Amino acid sequence: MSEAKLGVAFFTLLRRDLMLAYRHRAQMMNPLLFFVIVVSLFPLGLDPEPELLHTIAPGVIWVAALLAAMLSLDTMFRSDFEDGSLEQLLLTPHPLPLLVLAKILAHWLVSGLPLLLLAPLLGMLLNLGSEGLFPLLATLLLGTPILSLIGSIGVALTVGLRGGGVLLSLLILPLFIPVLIFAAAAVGNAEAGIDITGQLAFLGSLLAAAFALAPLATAAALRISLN
Amino acid sequence: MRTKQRNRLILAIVIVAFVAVSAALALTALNKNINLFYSPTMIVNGEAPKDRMFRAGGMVSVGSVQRDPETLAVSFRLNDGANEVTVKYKGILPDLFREEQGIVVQGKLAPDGTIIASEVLAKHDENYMPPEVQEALDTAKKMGVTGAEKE
Amino acid sequence: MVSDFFHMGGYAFYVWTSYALATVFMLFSWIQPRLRERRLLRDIARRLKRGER
Amino acid sequence: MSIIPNWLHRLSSPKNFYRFAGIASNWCGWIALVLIIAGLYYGLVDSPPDYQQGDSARIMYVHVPAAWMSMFVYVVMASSAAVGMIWRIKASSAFANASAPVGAMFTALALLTGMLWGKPMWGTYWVWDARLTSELILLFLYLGYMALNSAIEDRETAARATAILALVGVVNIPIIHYSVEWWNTLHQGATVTKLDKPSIHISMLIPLLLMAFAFKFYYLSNVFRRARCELLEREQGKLWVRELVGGERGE
Repeated sequence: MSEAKLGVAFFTLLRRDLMLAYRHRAQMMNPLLFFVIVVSLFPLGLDPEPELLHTIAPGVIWVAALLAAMLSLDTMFRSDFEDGSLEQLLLTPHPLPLLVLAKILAHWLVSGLPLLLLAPLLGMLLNLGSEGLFPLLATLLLGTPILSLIGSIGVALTVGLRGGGVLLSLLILPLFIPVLIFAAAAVGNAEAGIDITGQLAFLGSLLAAAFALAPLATAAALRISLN
Repeated sequence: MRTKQRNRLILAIVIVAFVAVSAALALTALNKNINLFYSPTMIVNGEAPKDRMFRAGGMVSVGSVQRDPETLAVSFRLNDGANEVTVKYKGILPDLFREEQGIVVQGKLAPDGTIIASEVLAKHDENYMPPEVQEALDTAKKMGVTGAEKE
Repeated sequence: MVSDFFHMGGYAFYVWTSYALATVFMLFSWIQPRLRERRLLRDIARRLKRGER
Repeated sequence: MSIIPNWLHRLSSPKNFYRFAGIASNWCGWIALVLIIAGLYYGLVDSPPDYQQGDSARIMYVHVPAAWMSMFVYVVMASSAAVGMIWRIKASSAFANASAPVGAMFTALALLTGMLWGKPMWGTYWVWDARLTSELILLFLYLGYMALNSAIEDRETAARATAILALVGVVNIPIIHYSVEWWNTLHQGATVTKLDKPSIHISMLIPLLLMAFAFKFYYLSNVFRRARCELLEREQGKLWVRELVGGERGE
């Protein structure tokens, strides 16, 4: 088995997942819709005063992104588990972490990337200044893959369990806190005209670490959950 | 078998590389020294944000505490040894609030350079000792200081 | 003298609540596994008895 | 040939560990009791009030040991879970699972006593300060561990799944610590730590250390008890359990 074949396996799996997502596109839209609705609830629940919205915008957008990620994560391995293709995946000769990475990438393309596209719109709804827009996009670009990566560990641990969804949030949300803190702080600071390279570097560091370690942990967790 | 071993090696190298990148980025971030905690010197130099809440920390200057006897309003100065800023606050102060005590205030900067605090918190230090020992230390210090001044 | 001790220099509520919480938590955590072990042993014994007959 | 020494291997068999845990639990329990009584005497009666904080500083003697334990237990839990997963040692996994509720208890205690100390001294029950926030997240991590543990029916699977979660948590703890420290902190800089003064007076150090060791022995005593339950539950059908129960029934 050469690298070429490994690459083929990776891209086949990626394409398959994207195709499946495309076929169930209505279902895939739901977390995004949820994201938009949660964000638009805040101006309704709070005083829709521009000053206030402006202050809370980074935090609100990021919290909503976390919650939307939780919703979409739940389905990451579910259908594969139910139709037995997950077990097939474990039996292939290819290294499981790599295959897991393909699935994570597919998940991010389907759920994380659209958040990025929606964010400017929501930023405007929440009166986020133009100085904050680029940092918001940058943090989402760095941050949402971390959510998919770390989240996959939790999904793999809870895949066979009944009521796994609630359990998943309990396991994963505490681990997401550093991402939330740095991302929201970066956007807020950018608005106040403070240098944010530190926060972005830290998010990048988290991303690199998660990229290296999360697929391994997810693969191990899948083996445990499915044995 | 050999390809499998080679794959493992590649995997290990990739992981080590990413962890190294991660560590390097973390170090860059640490060098940036982000803090949301401004010292009086930074505030005097105009480094504090203008119309946003922030935290300022320092020691309460000796003899600077002025209480309004009728309302709960209080004003005092914070110093970090080099510079001072005035803080205005309305509310109940913590028990540990006193002169030469480390204090953290949360508030906004007024146009005249004073901080309008919405919260005043006392930070107790890491020293614990009975009062007598503290008194002894204080007198010793005082004698040492006066002694030094005489010379 | 004794009332001084309970008064705790005016911090009685905070000090005594802290110590009371510690006592309650630690006692509860102490009792819990003991009850659980007794119950487990009884259950296993009952199952064994049923299995033997 | 095994990496594990022979005596450890023998001890780690469920049957031997069960017996050992019972004895160890009792011994540690008595030691903890003696230390607690001594610590309470020195802490509440013999030690002087603090020069700044008065008698409220006595909260330190439960708060600080509890906070130390909250972190110590997590490290112990994660490492014994890892050992249990890698070498398939049941006793070690049982020890990890037994640690979680005790650790959560200490974390909750540290948080609550910290709030009770913060109110009179800082002026507030709660601030979103670095230490407080990371301690709260630590509590969430413990609760997540316990939730996952109880959600999985099969005990073997549960032990290995929770081990992975604990390890992921260990990686995350320094990250969380740094992130919250940067984000918001109440802690003063160098103004407060002066090298020419003792950081804590000996009369206050004694009760603090007594209580710290008391909590450590309490944890050991407690965790061994709990590990016995875990083992019994996991090994219900095994011969040694049947012998044990049969023996206790006096047959």
